[in-house]
Amino acid sequence: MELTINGEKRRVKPSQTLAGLVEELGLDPRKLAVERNRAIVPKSAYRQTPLADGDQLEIVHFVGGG
Amino acid sequence: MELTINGEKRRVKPSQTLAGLVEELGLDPRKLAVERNRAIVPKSAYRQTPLADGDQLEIVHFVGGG
Amino acid sequence: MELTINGEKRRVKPSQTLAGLVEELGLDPRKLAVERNRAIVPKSAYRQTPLADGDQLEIVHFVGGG
Amino acid sequence: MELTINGEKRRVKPSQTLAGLVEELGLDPRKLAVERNRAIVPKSAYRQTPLADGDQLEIVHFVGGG
Amino acid sequence: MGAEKLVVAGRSFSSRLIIGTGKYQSYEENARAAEAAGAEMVTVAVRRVNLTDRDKPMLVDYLDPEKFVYLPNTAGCFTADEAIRTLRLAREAGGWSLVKLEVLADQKTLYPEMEETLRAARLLIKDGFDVMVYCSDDPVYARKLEDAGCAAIMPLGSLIGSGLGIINQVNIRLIVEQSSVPVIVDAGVGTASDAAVAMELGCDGVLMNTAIAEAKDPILMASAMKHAVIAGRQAYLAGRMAKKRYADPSSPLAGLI
Amino acid sequence: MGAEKLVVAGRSFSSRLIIGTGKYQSYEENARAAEAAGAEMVTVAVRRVNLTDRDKPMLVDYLDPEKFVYLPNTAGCFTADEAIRTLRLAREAGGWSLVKLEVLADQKTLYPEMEETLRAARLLIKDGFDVMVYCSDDPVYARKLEDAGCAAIMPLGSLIGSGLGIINQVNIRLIVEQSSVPVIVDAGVGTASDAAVAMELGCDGVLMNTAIAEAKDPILMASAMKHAVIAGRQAYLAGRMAKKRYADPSSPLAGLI
Amino acid sequence: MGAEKLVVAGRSFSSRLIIGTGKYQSYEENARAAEAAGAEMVTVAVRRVNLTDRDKPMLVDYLDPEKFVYLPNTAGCFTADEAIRTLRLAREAGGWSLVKLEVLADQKTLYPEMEETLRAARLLIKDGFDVMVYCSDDPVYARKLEDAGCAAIMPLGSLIGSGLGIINQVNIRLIVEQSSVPVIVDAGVGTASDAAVAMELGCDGVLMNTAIAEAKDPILMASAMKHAVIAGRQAYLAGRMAKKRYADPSSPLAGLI
Amino acid sequence: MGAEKLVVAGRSFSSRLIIGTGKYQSYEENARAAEAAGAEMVTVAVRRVNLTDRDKPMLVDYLDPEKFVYLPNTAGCFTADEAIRTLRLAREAGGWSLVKLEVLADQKTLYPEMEETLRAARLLIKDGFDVMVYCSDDPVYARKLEDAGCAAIMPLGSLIGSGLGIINQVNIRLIVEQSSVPVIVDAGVGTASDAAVAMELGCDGVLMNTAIAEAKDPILMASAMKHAVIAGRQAYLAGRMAKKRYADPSSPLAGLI
Repeated sequence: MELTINGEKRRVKPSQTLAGLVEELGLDPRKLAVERNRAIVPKSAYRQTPLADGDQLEIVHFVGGG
Repeated sequence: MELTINGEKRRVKPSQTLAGLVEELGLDPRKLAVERNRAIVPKSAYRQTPLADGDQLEIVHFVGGG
Repeated sequence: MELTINGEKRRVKPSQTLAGLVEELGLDPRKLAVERNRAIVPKSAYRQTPLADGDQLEIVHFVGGG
Repeated sequence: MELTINGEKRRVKPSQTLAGLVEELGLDPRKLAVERNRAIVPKSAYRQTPLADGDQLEIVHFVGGG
Repeated sequence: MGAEKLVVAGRSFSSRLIIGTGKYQSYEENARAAEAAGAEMVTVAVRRVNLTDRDKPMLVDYLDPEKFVYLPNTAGCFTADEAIRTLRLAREAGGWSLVKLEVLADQKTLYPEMEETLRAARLLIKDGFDVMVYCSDDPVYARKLEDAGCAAIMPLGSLIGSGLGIINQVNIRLIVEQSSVPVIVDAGVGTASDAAVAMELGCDGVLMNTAIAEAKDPILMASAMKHAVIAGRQAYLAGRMAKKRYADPSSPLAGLI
Repeated sequence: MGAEKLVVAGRSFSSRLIIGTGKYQSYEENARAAEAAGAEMVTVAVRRVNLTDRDKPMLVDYLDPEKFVYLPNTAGCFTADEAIRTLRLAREAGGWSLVKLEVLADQKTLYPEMEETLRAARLLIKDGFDVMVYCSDDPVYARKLEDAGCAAIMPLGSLIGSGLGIINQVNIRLIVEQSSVPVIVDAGVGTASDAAVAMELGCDGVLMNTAIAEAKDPILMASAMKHAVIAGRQAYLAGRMAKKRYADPSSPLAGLI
Repeated sequence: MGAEKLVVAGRSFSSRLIIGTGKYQSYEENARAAEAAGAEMVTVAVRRVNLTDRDKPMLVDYLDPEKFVYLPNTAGCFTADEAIRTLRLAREAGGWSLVKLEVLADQKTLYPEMEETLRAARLLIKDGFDVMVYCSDDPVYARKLEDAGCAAIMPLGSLIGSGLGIINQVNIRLIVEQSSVPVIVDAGVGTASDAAVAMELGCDGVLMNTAIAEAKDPILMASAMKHAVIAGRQAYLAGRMAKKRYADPSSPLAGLI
Repeated sequence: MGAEKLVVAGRSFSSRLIIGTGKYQSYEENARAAEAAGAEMVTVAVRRVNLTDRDKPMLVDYLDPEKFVYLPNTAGCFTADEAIRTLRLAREAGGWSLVKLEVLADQKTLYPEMEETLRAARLLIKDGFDVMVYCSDDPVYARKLEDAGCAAIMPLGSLIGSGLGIINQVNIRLIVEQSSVPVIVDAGVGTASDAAVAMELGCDGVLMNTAIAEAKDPILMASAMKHAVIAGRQAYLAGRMAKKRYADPSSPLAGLI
């Protein structure tokens, strides 16, 4: 299916959860925050959060800043 | 009748207009602004503005200020 | 004869006075000051001041300055 | 005999050395400098420095200062 | 150079110095100061007529409203509503709509209450007033006030009556750079050089009261301020020399004996 | 107020602004600037006549010595002897004895060489000159120069041509407080407010060159400086208000509606 | 003296110096600077994970969140909504609710947009955040932010990244005098003495980024800032001497030979 | 960074802060302040022994000359001869030749008398003294003192005991740039940031007395000064950021949600 992640369209394995996607992207969930369709998904809920074609995801973390 | 003028109670001749009061007070209407019960009374209307017992009047003018 | 005027060697008509030189140079004496061999020559004395070969002259005037 | 010490006249035992005076005054020679009649007396010379009536002495040390 | 004028809400003024009318020994001294300052605009307050003592001197008898543009202010108002009520009375009393709005936050600092100031400005402008507005030196709020339609932006140089001069010259410069209506420093000027500094930053005018009224000789200080505002304006227009870290001789090096 | 005058070595001047005559585009611009500045005194340098090019414009043809008091300076002199020799020639050329002495230490700072300056001042005064002296802001040396008989003390505000303004206002104030001859700030003024500050400190005058000559519009800056000097002088005489830590309202608190 | 601590939202810190984590050559340099600064709190930005380049160094691998309190900021946000959205993500990513709010007006000045800032602060506080808020030096707005429940007031000394120091010391002083929550100067510090000045005014801390990151030697400057903040704090607590117009000898006059 | 040292006349010091020993409540407080300041050098005065009251506390019993380098000064001397006589006695009393020379002009300003100071410096150096010399901020005289062989140049920041800070930063910078012996600001520091400013200008050290002794808490202020001098020194060595007219963000613009 196709998702929009951080503003870019991206094809990913179909019918998977947010947890699966984070793993597929090789990200460390402890250091992230994820917004799905403008709603924040708590880390605890990644496993129970199915993704649907066309979902809008924002995956952010901390970077250096003043 | 009794009016409140600039915050002070004051007895004045009964049944008279604002024009009459201004004259009674010896004020020059050209240099004033008057509020009757919180509504500004245009100079042009002093003559046609009857006063009633208990009216609240503010009579102001310009003074030195920074 | 040869004089040094304002640091530059210069040949001028022989046996003449400072007055003559100033005239030869086309200068207005009223606006000048002249030093001959390190001694100031008063304007009044230009006529009676003979020049000798090898004399060192400084001829100055006022220019713009801060 | 009478000496002037630090600007004040003072009677002291006659015919003694500077070393004796310093001791009589109960001062610690290591912390002092002494001028006798405008000439500095080295610490080493206190013993051999006789005092004479009328001598002018300055006895100074270090105090707090900016 | 006398040509260029200060234009506020369509009226043009030759003088860029606006003076207050408070704190003087007398209206008579006040009038002489206004004369010496060459002022064409004076701020005035709106207060209750004194009914008990009818013989008190009247401002208008000393400063002719035909000769000086009266700029009614809202000094002493701490809410938008008080300010609006005051200026409506002022308009009725004077018959003109050019006013100076100030909504203050507290007695101790007399600092502008910017939220209320902006709210009041919007309402007054809708009501047809030409609003010259006393404000902080926050360039963002200055822009909002201009966008709201204010006729002049009047940031403080420092606290009212403090005489501490133009403290934040960076902000005043930012406001000048961004504004298309006149910027007039209001409050803070303590002496002539302060007024010159304000003008050198590119301000279009200066408003002051205490600096003149509390000088030992107010009339002479008024004249000093007139010259200072002209000096600062001309220096701004003339374009100052660059600053240098080291010296630079003014006399030619050539032709030394 | 126009009454009070600057008196130097027995001559009195209405203008307290002395300007230099260097660095201008032309003598013609220089003359217009002097006009706009309202200057009555101008500093001039003494240099060799150009014998090769006789048609070069002459200063005197633009700034009439009958109209402006020429103040010959010793810019470019780094020893007392050079300065004395230069001023003797100046006296012969001009016929007057009022001069501006400066003995400089080095090209980079043009800072006054105070030992040589004092030595030169003493010799010149013995020789009958009226010496206005460029000096550091060291109040002790200022006193020595006055004791030596100098006609005016001229401390620098900052380095010549730097435009950094009046840096050490404490020292200038000390010099003003102790001096009975005129104190004229010489060098450092960069814009109008700097000149006003100098005068507000109680100085009797200001001398400048670069601030006017290197402004984008020298004529307009000259006018700015004229006004600034008047403004600063009047502010000094008027006596400024006291500075306050907090605000102080200018409008009456009584009679608020 | 080591005893007294900075307490923000119930957490206490021995260090009063908060540093940013932007503009460094590398996170490694950044970490060494944080070490040298003795910082216990660092501001961090919230940005999209880079999905294409997975090997990019991660901030957390250099500045251990166990060791440094991460203070997520909203740099780059120009509306309350963006700022709130960003901080909610930050809270989810980090798991803590202490944040630094900044809502900016424009790219050129990065001046705080105070209306939006106040609006955002109220919403965030209702949502359970501990809000340290970047703001202008307007004392009235500072009071509103405190009344809204902000955990710390963080007025700018001058524009972000400008290095112009603490321009309006009067306003900072007013804010310090009126505040019962910590006042931390944020933005404007350019060198060590600026940080000392901020603390001498009575501020409870200083936040800086550019002054350290853009120094030629950031590690050494970080140490300089550590000492400057301690120096300024101790000087404030110690109570400085009074300023005097004239001299006052430090050595006794008695006992002179 | 702890490595680099202050070297004066061949002796090297880790601390760049020299403190006076006057004006303290007691020698005991003085000693604790010296401890807190981390000072290695203290100035002391030379005065007559008190013969009448023998039990008066002695400086040496509180500040051990083995631990602190005593720097005898000539405070109170108004001629070269008095200063030389005083320092010869000091050398005999202490046995060392490192001294601080000051020849003052008058009681009101305690400004250095530069002619006498230079004369005294030359005689003392010929007599084998290592002379650290209190002087004005005149860069020309500073050069003469260095050429005469002085071990350290000690220009005033402002008048002794005034606490007005470093007024003429341009001159101090010029002196630093030209000097090859240590430059130590002496007099004028009022609070910690003043000391930091002096060091940021590139000075090698700072000498102070009143700023510490007249603080409400001298011990804490002494510690503040220790940190301020380190801060200023490190900031100078680190190389400060450039000042900018506008803002410059510290957080990345890329990756914003």
